[in-house]
Amino acid sequence: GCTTKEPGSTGGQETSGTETGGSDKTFKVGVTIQSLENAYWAGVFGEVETLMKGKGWDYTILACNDNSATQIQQIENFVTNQVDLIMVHPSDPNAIEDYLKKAMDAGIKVMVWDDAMQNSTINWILDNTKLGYTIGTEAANFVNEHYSADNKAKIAIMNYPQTPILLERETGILAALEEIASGNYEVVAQQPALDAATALTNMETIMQANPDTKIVCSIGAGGDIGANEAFMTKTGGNIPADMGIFSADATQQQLEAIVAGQATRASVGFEGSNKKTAEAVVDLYERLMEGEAFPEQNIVRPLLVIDASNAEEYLADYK
Amino acid sequence: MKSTALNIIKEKAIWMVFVALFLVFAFANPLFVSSSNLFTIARQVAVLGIASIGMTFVILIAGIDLSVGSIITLVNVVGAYLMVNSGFGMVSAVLVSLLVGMLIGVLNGFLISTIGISAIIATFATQTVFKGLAYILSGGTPIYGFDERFKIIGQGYLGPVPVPVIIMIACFALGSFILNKSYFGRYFYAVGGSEEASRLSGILVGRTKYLVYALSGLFAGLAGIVMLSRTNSAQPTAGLGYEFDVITCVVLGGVSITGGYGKMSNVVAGVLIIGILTNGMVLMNVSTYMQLIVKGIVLALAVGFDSLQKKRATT
Amino acid sequence: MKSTALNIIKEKAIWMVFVALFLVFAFANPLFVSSSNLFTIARQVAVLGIASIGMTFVILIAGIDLSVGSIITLVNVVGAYLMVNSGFGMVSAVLVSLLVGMLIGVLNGFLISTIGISAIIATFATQTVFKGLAYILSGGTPIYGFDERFKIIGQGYLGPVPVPVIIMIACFALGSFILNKSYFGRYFYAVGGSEEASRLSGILVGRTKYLVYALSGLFAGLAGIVMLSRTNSAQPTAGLGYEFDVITCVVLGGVSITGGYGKMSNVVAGVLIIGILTNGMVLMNVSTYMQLIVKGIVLALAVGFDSLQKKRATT
Amino acid sequence: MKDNYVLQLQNITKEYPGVRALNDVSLEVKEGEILALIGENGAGKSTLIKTCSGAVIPTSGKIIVNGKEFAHMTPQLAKENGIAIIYQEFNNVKGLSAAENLFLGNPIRKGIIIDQKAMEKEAEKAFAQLNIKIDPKTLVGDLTVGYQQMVEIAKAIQQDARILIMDEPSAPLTSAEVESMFKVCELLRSKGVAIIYISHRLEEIYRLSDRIVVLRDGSYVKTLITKDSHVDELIRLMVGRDLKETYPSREECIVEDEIILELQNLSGNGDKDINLKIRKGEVLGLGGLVGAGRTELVEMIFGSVRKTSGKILFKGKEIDPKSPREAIDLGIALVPEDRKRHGALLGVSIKNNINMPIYKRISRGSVIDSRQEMDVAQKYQKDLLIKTPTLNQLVKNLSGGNQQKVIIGKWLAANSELIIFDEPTRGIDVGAKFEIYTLINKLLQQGKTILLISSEMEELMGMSDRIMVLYEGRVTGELERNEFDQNTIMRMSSGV
Ligand SMILES: Nc1ncnc2c1ncn2[C@@H]1O[C@H](COP(=O)(O)OP(=O)(O)OP(=O)(O)O)[C@@H](O)[C@H]1O
Ligand SMILES: Nc1ncnc2c1ncn2[C@@H]1O[C@H](COP(=O)(O)OP(=O)(O)OP(=O)(O)O)[C@@H](O)[C@H]1O
Ligand SMILES: [Mg+2]
Ligand SMILES: [Mg+2]
Repeated sequence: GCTTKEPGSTGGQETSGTETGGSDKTFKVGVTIQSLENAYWAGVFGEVETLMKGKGWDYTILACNDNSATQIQQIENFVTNQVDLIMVHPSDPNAIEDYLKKAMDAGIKVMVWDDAMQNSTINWILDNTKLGYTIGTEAANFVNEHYSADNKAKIAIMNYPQTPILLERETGILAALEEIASGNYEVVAQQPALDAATALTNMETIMQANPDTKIVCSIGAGGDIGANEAFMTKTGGNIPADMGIFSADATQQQLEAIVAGQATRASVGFEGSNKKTAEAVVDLYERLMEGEAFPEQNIVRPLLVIDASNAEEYLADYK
Repeated sequence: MKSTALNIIKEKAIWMVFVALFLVFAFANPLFVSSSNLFTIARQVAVLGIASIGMTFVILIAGIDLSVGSIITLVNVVGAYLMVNSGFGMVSAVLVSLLVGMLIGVLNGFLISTIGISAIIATFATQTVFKGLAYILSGGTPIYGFDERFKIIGQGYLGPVPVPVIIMIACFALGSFILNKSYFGRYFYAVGGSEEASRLSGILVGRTKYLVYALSGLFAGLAGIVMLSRTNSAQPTAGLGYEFDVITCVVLGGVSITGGYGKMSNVVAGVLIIGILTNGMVLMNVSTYMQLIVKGIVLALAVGFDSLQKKRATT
Repeated sequence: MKSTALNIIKEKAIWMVFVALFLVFAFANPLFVSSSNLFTIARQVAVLGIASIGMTFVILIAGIDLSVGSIITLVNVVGAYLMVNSGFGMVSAVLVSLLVGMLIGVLNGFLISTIGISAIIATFATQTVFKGLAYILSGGTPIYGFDERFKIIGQGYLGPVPVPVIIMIACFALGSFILNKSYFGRYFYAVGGSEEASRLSGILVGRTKYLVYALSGLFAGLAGIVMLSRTNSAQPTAGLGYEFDVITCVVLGGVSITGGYGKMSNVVAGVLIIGILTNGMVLMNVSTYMQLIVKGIVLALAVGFDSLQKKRATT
Repeated sequence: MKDNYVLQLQNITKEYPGVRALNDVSLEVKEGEILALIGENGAGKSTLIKTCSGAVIPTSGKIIVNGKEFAHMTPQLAKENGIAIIYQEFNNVKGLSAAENLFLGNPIRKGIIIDQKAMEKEAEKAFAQLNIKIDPKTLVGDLTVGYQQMVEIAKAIQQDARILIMDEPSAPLTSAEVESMFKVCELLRSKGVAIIYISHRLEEIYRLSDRIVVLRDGSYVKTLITKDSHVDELIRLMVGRDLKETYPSREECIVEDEIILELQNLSGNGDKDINLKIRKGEVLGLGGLVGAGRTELVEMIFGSVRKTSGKILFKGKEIDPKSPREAIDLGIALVPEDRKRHGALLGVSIKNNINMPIYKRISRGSVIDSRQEMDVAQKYQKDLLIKTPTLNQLVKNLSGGNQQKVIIGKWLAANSELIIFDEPTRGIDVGAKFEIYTLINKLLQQGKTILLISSEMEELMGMSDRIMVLYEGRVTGELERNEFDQNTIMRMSSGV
């Protein structure tokens, strides 16, 4: 008869990582995230890699390119490879619940990034709608400061609805704008811009249609960088006070733009820098693999708004 | 005698590549040859294998189908949508989804055969359109929450054998049957060899093309259903870029990109190579970036080895 | 007489498509025809236009170059890396980057001509490898902070005309010269028309292929440099999927995907169509998903119209 | 003696997987000599001369050009050493003009810039020398096959080669064009050019050559001095047996009052107002010059191109086939003139080629009855004497004559009643020709009807019961067997 149980799977196989011991033990870690074709992920996991290398662990960092079938394969392969910990940034959480369960059954610790999932040891979560909302809040406050009902701010949104979490961010941005700056603004364009070149091209065109577009909200670093380049070119580097870009990711390049007084006004990040994020992540890995029991399955990450007031401070981390 | 040996080498070169690669991974990590891992690989290649059958037909008639990835995506989204939002039963949702896959294939056939657009452009256009449609239909977010039984297709077992593997084997058997035993399979080789000569031999070339692209759509659709059941949630990015994995398998399997030559059995080798490569690299802790490089190099080496063998055999 | 009229229609069909599309957008949004927007379009298509020249050569010899996107990316990353991290001067960094682009083209030539791998597979393999390399070189993060003067290439003006537009026009002139006046340009048509006949006529077919792919790499490299200067920051995703935009332009421009036929002037139309389509849809704030659908349909209609014209003209 | 041999091929052997195409063949040619190379289809003539340009790399043996020794050639080396070759298959680029094709590989240029004007002027001269009117600017793809061949000949001649090799150059040409080609050959001979000439038309061999080299089954057989040799000897050497007559005798098969095919004012595809009738069991010959529109006419009958007006009646019923499939199902078959591109499926086995039109019929559901498939193939292999080690052999590996038999076998399998032959013996050796003629007679006895297009006057008159002549898409005359006369047909063909 048909079952969905793997035959002969004994479950709860003993793997070396489940024993508790000294922190100089070597661990085997498998990481699968949505995409490495993205400055934020690449930056953070570059650091994570350095840290793990320093600790002498075995590790594999993979991207599934927004494809849950690929991600499932990767999880399956990690299980085969008897890793001690799987960290997954789900491309689609529903798709991988069953497979994470199999991993847990095999005695592997599971850490989920971003989503609150059932079959995991801990979930390190972040609410993308809320992140978007925070971006939107920054933008809305800026709008209220510089614009009014009879001098409406023209806002362009750099989106990428092809990716669900980025769609959530866009939703959050729009919600915050509507709640806080209602009546003082008008969204003139919502165009895709994951990478800087597309963002630049689209921004140029948007400014053709609406020459007085001065505010951009972007779901990520690419849209920020491209839009910033477009504004810088248009104004010859003299960014007026009522012009601004509000975005996510808070990468080094964005922080530098903020410090340099370019169009980028604020970017919402988390721990402050890639390095800090990586340290937090690797710390969690280690605690998990050493068998520490966490009181809560869900650990919520705080959001951090970086603007001209604190950018220098966080930038120092990169130097 | 000598020529037979040469022919065997020429015909089976890709299996040698497969064996070599298999041995490399087996030595590198003993876990690779564990029976559970071998079953895992088989399960993992099922989707690829199923889609590669239709693509084999397409490449045999000297065509190409770049819409396969989008068909997989759309079938995912449509199937899920019907089950979750439209109250369709599991069976009827699957059937409608397969029909959608096939109809996109028919549309490709129309553009290529009736209008006369080159296959690469026609299927690129449909790829783009249906990618957009899948996004619109899903609103860009995953659709999930299917009947538990739907999982059986992609995750179930029949005795010790995973159901998707059984489906793949059945499909390969069917594909092989079409190519070797059915009369229209003969037409595929003929049309791939020379359209004009085929037409003058009484083959309805246009109809054959419709059939081939419809079959490609149908197999891609089935692959999409298996994928959907494996992931148990439909993503609007499900099949993104999948067509190139599929084409790679078929070409690794020695099907001539200029049409007319190729065997289903070697395509199986192509599929398995991609399967063990993906699996083996993860077992060997190869990073994502490095995997790209290794994949590209293996592809070039495998196809290059094959090309050189054939060159040697003919001159 | 009749046949001349037919020929003109056949030759110029794509310009008719361009004019029709232009009128649609002009009516939909008067801003579209503002001189500043027209210049914007010209600036925006520069990268695409430059890359399409090399691709025209490639498709003329019945090849295809899927590595163009990766070349653009790698050139972005290498150029930025050299300027920022290796203390290269601007000029030498640009020259080295162009050399890198050309060398990848030479590698494509080697795989295709010397090893005998089909172009679609060979360039897909190099695409994959160099995508991986670009990630590794950049660590996946943007590289930025160039000399101010570097901006001139992509953002500067010579009088009222943007520098990238001048570069593009110069490149098209060069491309047109190569195709129509230089002897090796005529070899491209010959090789695309019949490799065997060319070889037996003493044309060094292998060398011609090396040249064509090297030129494709070089033009893609130049496109990459212009893009880098435009964005002023190198991203490891810069050229992702760009090859299909470029192929689309060339095919819209009526270059036969089976080789041997095509004109540079019509490729200009192809580039402009993609340019106004992208620009016009953003101006009209067409949603992201819808843009995909519209692009696919316009591609199918434009090429389909062209195909039908040609069918009518020959029968 | 040896000193003025400009080209010597010594002990050339060429092996393909499973086939030894050439076995230790040697020959040499002197300055100012025309050497004919003859042999049956598949004897290895083309393979041998292809070694002179590097199109084929010999397995062993050497090539000596003007005393210089080579293990193998390349097209560049051949050119540098004054060798020009006209290949049996077209070697042109359809998308380039006639002038550019003439200078393919070494265009007239200043630096890197080509000089179109100069090339066009030179081309005009070359065409004038061959007595043909071709606009040098026309794309070669737009020329008829005859003209394409003339461009090939002009291309070889303008290279000022010292050694000119011609592989069946006359096959697609009319007699007038052949005549101008001969004149040029003789002129070149007088200038000391060495020519190797391959043809299946023995009268050309006698007309032109000084010596004859005969090949059989890839091996050298004998060299003859042309003026001392006799045709019968030549044929015997070629086919390895005696061949008495050229055209086999035929019993009368015509059924007087049964009209199989009738055309009434048929127009389209370049033809106008064609009227004709074919009786059951008859061979109707269609004569005319290259470009007369004969191929175009049968394309309409076969459903390959749609007619624009007029009627086609087949067995008394009006038909309007929209595709070859429909025509085939009605019982009409076409053996096309371009065997390699239109006739045979080269990359497909003999067995599959023969069964191609009837696969549906021999299938249950979609499944092919493989026993029946094999039986059919074997039957026609036997009936037609197709020479092959196995029916799974790909057709591209067969010689021209055997390829033609496979195509005919296909139509016999399809049970066709009217079989149209378009230049059925073009490029086919005398032995195989005789077999095909015999076959045609056998078909008639089985109650089939034949429409025969041929540009060879002899063949047309030898095989037809009745001849109709076309000129520029119109019928210019009709002759009964007793009225057959070469001059009359020539006159009708030229529209006078
Ligand atoms: N590429 C190939 N592979 C295998 N066999 C080949 C190949 N090319 C030629 N042959 C074989 O070599 C033999 C000689 O062929 P070739 O074309 O030289 O004959 P030919 O004398 O020119 O005949 P024809 O009068 O029909 O032109 C034939 O038996 C043919 O089947
Ligand atoms: N591709 C083409 N483009 C333009 N004209 C063509 C083309 N092909 C053929 N023609 C014209 O069609 C006419 C018929 O040519 P074709 O050679 O097929 O005649 P035919 O009677 O079959 O001659 P034959 O059988 O003796 O070769 C000629 O006038 C020729 O110029
Ligand atoms: Mg020959
Ligand atoms: Mg003809």
